[in-house]
Amino acid sequence: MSELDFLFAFAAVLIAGVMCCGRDGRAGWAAMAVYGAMLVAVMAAAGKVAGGSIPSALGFSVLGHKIGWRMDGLGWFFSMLTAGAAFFASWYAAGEWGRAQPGMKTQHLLLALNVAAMLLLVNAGDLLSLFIGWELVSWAAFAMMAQKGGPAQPAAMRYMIYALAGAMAVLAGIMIVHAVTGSFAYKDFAAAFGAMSSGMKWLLAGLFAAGFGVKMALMPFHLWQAAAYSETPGASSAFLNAVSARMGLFALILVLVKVMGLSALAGLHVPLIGLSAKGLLMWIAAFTMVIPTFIALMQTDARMLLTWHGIGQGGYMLLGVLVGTGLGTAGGLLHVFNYATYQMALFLAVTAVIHRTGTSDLDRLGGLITRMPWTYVTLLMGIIGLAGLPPMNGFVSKWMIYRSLLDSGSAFLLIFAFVGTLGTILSVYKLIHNIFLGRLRPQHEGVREAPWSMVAPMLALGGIGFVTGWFPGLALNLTDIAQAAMGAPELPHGLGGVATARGSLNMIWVVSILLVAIGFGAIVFYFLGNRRYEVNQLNNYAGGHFLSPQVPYQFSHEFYPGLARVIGPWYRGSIVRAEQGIGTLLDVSGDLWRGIYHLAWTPLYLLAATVIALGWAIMGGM
Amino acid sequence: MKSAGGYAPARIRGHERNHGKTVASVLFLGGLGLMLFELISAVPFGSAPMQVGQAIAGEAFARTGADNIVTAILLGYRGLDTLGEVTILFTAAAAAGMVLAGAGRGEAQGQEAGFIFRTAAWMLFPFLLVLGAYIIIHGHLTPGGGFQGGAILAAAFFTPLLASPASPFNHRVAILVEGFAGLVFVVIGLAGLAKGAFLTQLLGTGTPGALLSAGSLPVLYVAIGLKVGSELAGLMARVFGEGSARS
Amino acid sequence: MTGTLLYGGAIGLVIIGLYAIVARRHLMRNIFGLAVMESGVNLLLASVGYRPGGHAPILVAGAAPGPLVDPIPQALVLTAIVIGFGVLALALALVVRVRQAYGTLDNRAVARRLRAENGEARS
Amino acid sequence: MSQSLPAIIYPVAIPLMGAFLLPIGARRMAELAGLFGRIVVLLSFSTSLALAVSIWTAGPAVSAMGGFAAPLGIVFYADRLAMLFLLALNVAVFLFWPRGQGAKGGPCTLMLALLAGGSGLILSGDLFNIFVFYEITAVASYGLAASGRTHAGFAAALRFLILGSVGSSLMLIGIALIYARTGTLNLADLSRIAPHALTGPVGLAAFILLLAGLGVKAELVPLNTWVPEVYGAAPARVSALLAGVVSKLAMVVALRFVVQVFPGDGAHTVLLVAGILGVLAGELAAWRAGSLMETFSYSSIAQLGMVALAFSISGAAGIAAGIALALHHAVVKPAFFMLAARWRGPVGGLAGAVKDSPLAVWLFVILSLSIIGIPPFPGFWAKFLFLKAAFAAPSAGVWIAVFVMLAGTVVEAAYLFRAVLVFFADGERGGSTPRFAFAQLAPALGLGAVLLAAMVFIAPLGASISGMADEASNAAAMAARVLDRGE
Amino acid sequence: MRLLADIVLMPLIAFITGLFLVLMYRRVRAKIERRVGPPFFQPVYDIVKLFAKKTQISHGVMHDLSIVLLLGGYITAEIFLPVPGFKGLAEEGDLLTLIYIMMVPMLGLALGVGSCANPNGSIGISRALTAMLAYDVPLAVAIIGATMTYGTTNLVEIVRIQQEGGMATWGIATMPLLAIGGYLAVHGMFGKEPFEIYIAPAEIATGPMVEMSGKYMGALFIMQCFQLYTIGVLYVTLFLGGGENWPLFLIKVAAVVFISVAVTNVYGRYRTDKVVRWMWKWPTGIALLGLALVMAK
Repeated sequence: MSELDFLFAFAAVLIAGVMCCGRDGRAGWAAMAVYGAMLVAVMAAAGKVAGGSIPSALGFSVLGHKIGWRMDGLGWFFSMLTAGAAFFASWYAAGEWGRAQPGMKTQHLLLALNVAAMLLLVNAGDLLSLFIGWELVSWAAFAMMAQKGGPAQPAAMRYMIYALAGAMAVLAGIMIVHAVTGSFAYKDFAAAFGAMSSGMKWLLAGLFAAGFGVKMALMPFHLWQAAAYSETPGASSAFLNAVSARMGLFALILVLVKVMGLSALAGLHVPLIGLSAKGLLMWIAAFTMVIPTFIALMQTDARMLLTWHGIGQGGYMLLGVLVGTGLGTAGGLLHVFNYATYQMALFLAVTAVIHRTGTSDLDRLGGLITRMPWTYVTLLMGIIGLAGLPPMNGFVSKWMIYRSLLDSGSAFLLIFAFVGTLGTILSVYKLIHNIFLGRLRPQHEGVREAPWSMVAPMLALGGIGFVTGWFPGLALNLTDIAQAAMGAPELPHGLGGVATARGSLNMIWVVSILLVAIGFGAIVFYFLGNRRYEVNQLNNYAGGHFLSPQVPYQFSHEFYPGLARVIGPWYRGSIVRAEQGIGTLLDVSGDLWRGIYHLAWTPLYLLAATVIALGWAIMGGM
Repeated sequence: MKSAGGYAPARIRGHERNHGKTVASVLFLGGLGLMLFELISAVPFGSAPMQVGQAIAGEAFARTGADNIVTAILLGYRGLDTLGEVTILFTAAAAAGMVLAGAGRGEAQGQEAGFIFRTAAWMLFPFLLVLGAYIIIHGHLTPGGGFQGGAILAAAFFTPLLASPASPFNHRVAILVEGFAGLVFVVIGLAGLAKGAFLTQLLGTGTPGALLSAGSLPVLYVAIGLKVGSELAGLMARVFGEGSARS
Repeated sequence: MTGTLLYGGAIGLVIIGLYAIVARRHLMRNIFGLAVMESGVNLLLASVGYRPGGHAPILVAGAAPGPLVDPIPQALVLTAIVIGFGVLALALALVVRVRQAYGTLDNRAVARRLRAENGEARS
Repeated sequence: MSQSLPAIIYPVAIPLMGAFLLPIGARRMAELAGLFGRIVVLLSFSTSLALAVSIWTAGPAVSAMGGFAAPLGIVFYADRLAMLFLLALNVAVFLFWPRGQGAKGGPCTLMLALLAGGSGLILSGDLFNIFVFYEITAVASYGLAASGRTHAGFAAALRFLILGSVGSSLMLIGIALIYARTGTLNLADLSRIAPHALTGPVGLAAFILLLAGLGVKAELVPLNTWVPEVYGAAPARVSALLAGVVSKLAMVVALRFVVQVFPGDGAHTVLLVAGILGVLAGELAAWRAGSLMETFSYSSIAQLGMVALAFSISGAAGIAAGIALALHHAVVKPAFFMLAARWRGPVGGLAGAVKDSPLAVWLFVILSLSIIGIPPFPGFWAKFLFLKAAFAAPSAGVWIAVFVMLAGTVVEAAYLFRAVLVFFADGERGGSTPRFAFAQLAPALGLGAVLLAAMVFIAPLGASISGMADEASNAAAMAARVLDRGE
Repeated sequence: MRLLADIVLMPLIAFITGLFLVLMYRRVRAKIERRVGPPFFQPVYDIVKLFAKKTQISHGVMHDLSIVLLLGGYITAEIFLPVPGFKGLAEEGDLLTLIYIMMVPMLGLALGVGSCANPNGSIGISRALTAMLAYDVPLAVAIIGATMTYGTTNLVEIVRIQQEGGMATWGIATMPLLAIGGYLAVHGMFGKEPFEIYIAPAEIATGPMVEMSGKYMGALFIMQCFQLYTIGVLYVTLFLGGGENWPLFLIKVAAVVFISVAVTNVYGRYRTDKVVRWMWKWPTGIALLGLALVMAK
């Protein structure tokens, strides 16, 4: 019974436990404890998995193919992420928020199912078990998204269609590999990939990239994620946002980077433009970084804004991994970890706001800083991480990705990355301003701070973000294991950060100096000059204009009017129209075929078909 | 639209016929005809390789003792086809019976046929019976057999019905005969199992040309004749809608 | 010559029967077409077994009067005829019921009524 | 190694005798008809089981009817594939025996006739004999289609009959062509003569005509316009039986023709095109279907299109995939039909069905997951076999077939889960959707249990299917078994 | 020990130089408007007056924290900015870190103004952030171009590379187009006239500064000193060969600020979207051209 089996056992016990007695209050805390235990088990397995991999007893052979599960470094890293995210989600759900929810038992059950499915996916031993895990994850996520009913259902349906189309592409890819190599093992695929014809390589790379890209919401397939993830109930959607989309990245890394190898991908050249397959994928990642971020800028719902950013951040991770150098891969993987921490904190904070005010519409919130200070602090730490500014961990991974892009000389990709970060800064400020800053709405006068059972996990996540920001070495040790398993070059790093010849980063110094400087600033501010005199939030000077406490005006709608006028025309939604085009095509051809079955007299068609077939046969059509 | 003639076809608005469809069907049919003709004439008329046919023609008499080789094939070599065929008739009759059950009186009772036909019907009855029986019994010697004889028997029972629709037609007896005849056929077949395979010929081959030659074949043909006769009569009576009330 | 006549005739019958089924809207004409078509097919099947100068496959007291025609197609035709008859009888029964149910024998109207009754919502 | 097994006729003879006796008995004790019928079916099932066991152990069985050796007389040839579908037919007929007001004499007789016809169809080794048994099945299914005794039932049955008869006549022309070219009707004999007699356009045309006849029952594209009407109008049990098993029998017979008589790739291309059109037509029409019953009618067209695709791949792998797909569909589709029988009317009206009949809804979900092909379920392994077979011999047509199949699966998942989401929608007026009496749900639950059992025993099931496929794909061995019996 | 001295002295020097730059800015502006201009110590007097005000109105904890974050941010930035004689922590954090540290005070100010709950302030910040997006794009292109040519992002290393060959190896010499594009972006960063939309007294009552009074306003004045100094020194470090010795270094920084100030007084004020369009057309175009040249080599 290896650690992996313990993990699977925990997941199974959890599902059974929630199934039978998920109804009473303590189920939430019990679930949290189990997830905690899972996290500890995964951490304990770190030593063993660093070198080789942990085989699992789970495995069966069917139709002559042996299917097994094995945990290697990469799988370990993503299992750790899943367990961690589930731990915080269940901690959050166990508290008052859970009790206030209608169908809490189903949420716990679906969370447990999702975790189990993800563990099966990330610890897959061969291509077939990878596909099995992949399908289970898609369907568990579908169930989780559709559970709330109402607007969630069309969003979930749209997700399911995308996910299944992706899964079918993956299945086709796997079967082609099987046809060529005769087995599903990764090493056979890796060995045979080199010898394949470039056409076959393109096909396989295309199928796997598209199939896994759908789950990661890469550019052309990104339309489903925002609505689907924001319609899921609070804690589960935090979990989905933090980890579920990264399963796509895991699979991409596993197949494209670890098995096929980046050098092989770089070898494949697009005939017309001088771009290689790797370059093409990097540009897709670049566009996925920028365009969803600027769509997020224009959102008016807090959850939609955050989910659109989730898509954008996915682009960073993929870009980092695809650079291929030790620094880039470490940057990409670290960004996965960092993203999980701050995105989850943000989503839990927004859920707390929804829990208290009942809405997440940015045009109807404002000034909550006076009512919900701790949620404000969490959101602040979250947006600093999301924007990638120094004190938080988001900055470290972004810096590493920029550094690796600079080293590999891809300047234009770096420009896209910069523009993406700038867009993020603008939209996260809009988020925190429209919710917490500005004037408090009259109806939110009575709003109280979120209960401690909700604030505690949020602050803990924020704390993790800060600590790994201050000492990135802690997180880099985790990514080293994944990097080793991925076959990417080793990254020498200290506790503070990375020291390379062409520019180094030591976060210990940066953050310490920042804190010292802020301390110095505080001294200057608080001790020089007279005592401060606090004024009511609504007592403002407006230069004799319309402003008065009776007429509260919160500037939140259309927050960046100038920018909107410039980039407004770019939002033509061409991809949305393409999607609708496919939809109508399906409906029209469906009606056409159904029409045939509604004809009054059908023997004519039988006759026609037979005559055509006979004609073809007689014309010697062997 | 009710016309006195009972089942006169309702007027179909024929005028707005769909010309496009007619042209299409004519074209396709022409194509089909040409192609079929060309296909079938790939084997010039009369020169088809009579591989199995020649072999059977050679040994049929020796093995079955029946003069009429077609009967030998029908009941001997391809006995199962005949069983299948009888089953189809039976199934069709059962299905028609089910479909028409409870159809009620439906249209008006068919009115009496002309006087000449009414009297002739009753006179014809015995002759038809004899002719039918003859054809069934000599199935293995002369052309004809269970099916042809059965049809004549059915006609024998059906003509009086045509003559005077009111006259009763006893469906219960028809179904009884039908069931038992079918059963006889299958039982003989199963009895053949003892001698090797299903439907093996029993009772030897008998003296060539004599009435009692060709072993169990004539028995089978009598069973078929009775079955076909009762089925057809019952079927036509039911379709004619006369005695359906009592079935 | 007789070959083309026979084959041509058989296929002609099939074509006529098919025309009645395909191009006409009156159900009774369709069923007649069916009957004609089946007779055409049977004729085709029977004429396949023709041998020039062949006698009917009836032996006289065990001796064949001369070269025999291929007996198998004749057996097959006999079966096919009875099958055709059975199907036709069922068709007639169904026509009677359809006539009573829908009051018309126009297959287009029947089809429309049928779809309506099947409750296929025109989505 | 093969055995001569005269008893192979019992699966046909027993139901036949039952059919002949039933009307006699039915006149007096109407309700006894149902019971008597079930006993006959049980008897037939047990004999078939015994025969199957002996065939599994001692190899395929050959039995010349009337003692006349192969090329002259009619031969029954039963290998494991035939026995599998025979058992499936028996189980289905028993499971979907007419109940309630439909259980009077008529439908039961037809059911027994259908059983006899189906058994003969799958076991027979003679071309014309297959035609005769096919006609029995056809007439029985016309009658059963009308057994609902509704106006729509009669009209649908009539249109079905006309279409079927046109198909049968074309098939007969095909048989005439084959007989004209080869002079024999025995499949084994044909498989020996075919390579030099039937390879030309005439052979291919003959196959097309045969396929036109079989296609009507096997729901191939241009020939299946009767499907939505008949399945909508016939009683649900009949639709379940027809869609579930009888259509598969026609497909298996088509497979026999392809394997034994027309091994050239012309026939495979025809099946491939029919399959692709079938999947396209089925999935797209189902996407726009109104009621559940209509959706499943089109879905069964699509599934049979997939089976045709599988059979169009020459070699044992294709056949194994085809068998797996057909078997899986035979288990899942009837259950769907039983569910659709209660949930009539547009899907929208079934909101909140999960509150009224949770068991039925969860069964629906499991069946949908399996038919889409989600890994743990057997549906996935069927598709897996198909993809393995397809990619083993990739040609342009096969690529299109794979694409169409995968795209079809996505569309299928879309419309099935569109319905599931409606079921789970929190319909405010609970209690408005029809509830399930246990008797109505029993067959569906039974099939669900079979599905789950198959999920658990997938390994042995997979091995036996591939064994079956190897045996069924070897035409030369079949011919040797039948012809060189040395009697 | 050496590091402790750097940490204390570098911000101090930055503040003092910043005061001179502000003084120079106001003097030049006065001269152009043909008036005498403020006395030498006027900036110091302003700050002392503001800190000495009796009523220091605050709009909540975040308002205070933002000022603290502001000062802390700039002090940290100074420490990472190498000047002749003082290396500070430039080795520990490179150019990219510096750029992001410069964004911390901007975010701090935005949060502070936001918490003042004054719509004018919010509109001001919205315009300020839009302007930041506008000028940061060409700036990013320039910086990327520069790091591409130098091959390193370590500022001390960059200064050493530029000083190797005297004037010929200065950034402006090796990459003229990038230097010009960069300067136009830097001009936007100063937040003066053509790009001063977010202060626009007429429309939004001096935007972010509307609620700032007393020592809050004083802190903003200090920020302005730091801002002028940091941006000037950054540009000098990247493109003008950094400081060989103090007098030359001060002259270069003064020159950078002087040109910008001179240009400022001539223009009116661009609307926000005009700022974005202008910034993304001319400076970005020039910088991209320069980058293309750099990449070509």
